[in-house]
Order: sequence, then structure tokens, then C-alpha cells
Amino acid sequence: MELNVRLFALYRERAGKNIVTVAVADGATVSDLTDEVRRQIPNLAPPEVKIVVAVNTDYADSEVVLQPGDDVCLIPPVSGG
Amino acid sequence: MELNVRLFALYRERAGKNIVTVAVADGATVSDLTDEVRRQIPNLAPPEVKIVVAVNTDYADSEVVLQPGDDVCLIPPVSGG
Amino acid sequence: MMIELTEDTLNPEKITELVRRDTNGSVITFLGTTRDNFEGKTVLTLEYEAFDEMAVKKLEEVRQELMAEFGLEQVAISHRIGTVGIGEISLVVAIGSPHRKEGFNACQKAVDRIKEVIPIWKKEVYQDGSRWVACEDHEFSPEQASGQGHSH
Amino acid sequence: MMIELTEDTLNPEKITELVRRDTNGSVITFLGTTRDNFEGKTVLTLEYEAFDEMAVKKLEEVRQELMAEFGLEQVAISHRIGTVGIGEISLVVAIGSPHRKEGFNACQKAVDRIKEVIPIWKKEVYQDGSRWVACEDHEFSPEQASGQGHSH
Repeated sequence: MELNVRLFALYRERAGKNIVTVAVADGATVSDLTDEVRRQIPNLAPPEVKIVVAVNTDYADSEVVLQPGDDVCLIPPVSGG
Repeated sequence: MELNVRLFALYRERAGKNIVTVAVADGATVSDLTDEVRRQIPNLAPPEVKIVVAVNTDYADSEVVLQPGDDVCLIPPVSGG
Repeated sequence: MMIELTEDTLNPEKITELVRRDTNGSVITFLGTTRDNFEGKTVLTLEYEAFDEMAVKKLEEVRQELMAEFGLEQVAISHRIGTVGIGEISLVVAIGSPHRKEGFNACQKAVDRIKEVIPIWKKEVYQDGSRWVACEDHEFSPEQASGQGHSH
Repeated sequence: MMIELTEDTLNPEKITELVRRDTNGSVITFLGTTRDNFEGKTVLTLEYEAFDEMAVKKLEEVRQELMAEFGLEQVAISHRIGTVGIGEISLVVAIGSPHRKEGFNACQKAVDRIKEVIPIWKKEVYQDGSRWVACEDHEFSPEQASGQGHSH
């Protein structure tokens, strides 16, 4: 399936775009997705940094299985306040 | 010496006046003064309650020796805020 | 004025402005407001009485203590006296600081100290009488129990 | 509105009014204001970016958590986004409570949680570049070091 992954702030600037379209297998997990994004955008985050993912506006663990149509967003380290 | 002792709030109401004039010996302490005030106004405070005294706008321990002209005030339990 | 004792309505916005700086990232404000009830009794209004000269002096001492202890430069305290209606503000403490941690700590300590050492007294007026309140932190002290017993 | 995410100037007085009640004795307000410096560099302005839908949802979750944990009913949070000038207010947290202790605790925790979990990002703009800030509580994390290296 194809997912449109939204990027914010630091990740958006590093990628040079708001949205990256990623193809993953059916049954793919959040972790599979971030692996694929890293392949497409190698400078997104250093290897030692875990990329935090929100699925349908909630933080999602790396084992969460993705569904077609999921709203997937990559969340760089937050700095509100 | 004679001292004009100012009363506030609860103590003022119990005494029915703002100021009580108290005669104490030269060299009298804060503790001597409160003993004398208690004699004059027995209902000012129950015996188990220590009457807090300010001398010249600072809290004064019971051993402080009073001087003629000292500004002496009795401070009931505070409740600002 | 970083210290104020006044019969006028307190203006928290003005007091907060006093402690804002471009070098600060945090402003903590405490508003003490008068409550409409005490142990189930309806409070109609409150009367604050102060030993003015000493109260101002002690407020400034508390302010200086806090600034020294927490390394702060912006601390403002205003206390209202006289008649204060229900829901109105009786105390404002505003602390500006580079970071919030010391601001929160200083603000809490400020209020604690004010309630402990400032010669100000609050009288709650009920339909059927009144009561001089003792500091809430000594709610069950013999003095306050006695204060309640003698209230009229 | 007890939760607000807005590009407009924040109005702390209005937000504070929301949490005042005649049954409450305490209002604690935190204002987060933008600082003019970072490690000796002059900050000209700041840009706040949010993942709006999730930020509003998470702010409401934090609000509900606090109300449950501290037994509170009056909690208001407003966060500004977009361009924010130096010394302006980026965050307001206001807590009304019967007594001050739970208000102070809840307010501190609210700010901590907001800085941990709300998907909002702050960019400091300098004369010669800019930097996405990582949460101050993770100031020396590898991610932020990398963020700094990549800033432009």
C-alpha cells in the first residue's frame, strides 16, 4: 500500500517537502515505514535517533500495524511552550 | 516607664480599644510586658497562647529588653493572603 | 512599585507587566481570591486589616529573601486591605525568571512566607457574625480554635 | 475555550478570567515568554509550527489528565503559533483551585507535559541563521545536537 506521510518542522526542512509518499507491504509496521522513509531521505535523522511517528493523531509504537488510509506523521523532537 | 501598646484585629476587638497604656519597670522585657497586658486584659488570649510582639516594626523575642519610646505592637495570628 | 499595600482593586495585569523582561522565559503569577464559603458557611464579604508600616517592611524583606535564595531579579507583591468582595483578588505575587523552575519554587515560597510573617489579618463576615481567620497553615492551632470560639 | 491554539496575540487576562470562581481561593498562571538570547546569540524572532489537529487533541488530553490527577475543575491552556516577537507570550497555563497547593503542582506538571508531548516546534531566528529548538529538558540529546548542526 501507499501512504502519504506528513513531515513537520525540522523533518520538513531536511526533506525539502511537506509530504513523502511511501510504499510499504500490507501488514507493515510503523518501524517498517520509518525504515523506508530513511531509505528515501537519508539525511532525515541520524541513525541513532528514533523517529517518532503519529498515526491518526496519536503517538504510535514501532510495532503498530499500518492500515491503508492511515494518517501518518513524523514528529521531530517537540519544543512547544 | 509607660508604653503605649498598639493592638490589631482580634486583639483590638477583644480589648475594645486600639491602644493600651502599660507601665513596666526599667529593664523590663517583652515577656514582662505581655504579662502586664494580660493582667489588664484577661480575655486578650488564652494562657496557652503565646502573644507575639513587634518592637519597632520587627518581631521581638520574649527576652528583648524594652526602651522608653519603643513602638510596641501585639500581633495576633496573621492571616494575610 | 514591586511592593504594594492598597485599598484599591488589584490589577494583576499591571503587576505581571512589572516582572516581564526580554531576557526572561517565564512569568508565574499567583492570585489569591476570596472564597464564598468556610466550612459550609456562606461568606458575604471580607475585611483585611494590616499593621501597615510593618507589613510593607516585611513584604520587602520577603521579596529580598526570595531574590537572594532563587537568584531572581523580578519579584512583585501586592496585597489588598480593607473591604474585599467575594471572588475579588486579595493578593498578587508575580515572578519573572529566565527559567520556570525557580519561578514556581519562589512563587510558592513567597505565598507561604506572606501567610506566615506579614502582619495582615482577614475577617470573614457571615450573615450571622464574623470570624478573624488564622493562617490556613495553622488551622488547628489552639490560638485559632480560641479565635473561633471568641468570634462575634 | 479552555484549550486554544492561535496565531493571535495571547490574552492572559482573558484566559485567567476563565478559571476564576467564587469557590476558588487560588489562581496560578504560567506565562511562557520568548527570550532574546540563546547561548550568547541574539534571537531576533521565533516561529512556532504545530501539527494542529494533534496538538489540540493532546492539549485537551493533558488538561483532562491534570483535572483527574489533582481534582481540579478549572484548567485553561493557550498556545500561540506562527511568528512570535521577542518578549511576547507563547504559552499561557491558568489553573483555578480551592487551595493553592494543587494549583501550583498542576501548573508545573502542565508545563512539563506540554513541553514533552504536544507536537509543536519552535524555531529561533538569528541574524545569521536559525535553529529548531528541541525541548529544553532534552537539551543535549543527540537529535538536538544534530538539529543544531543542520540548522540554516
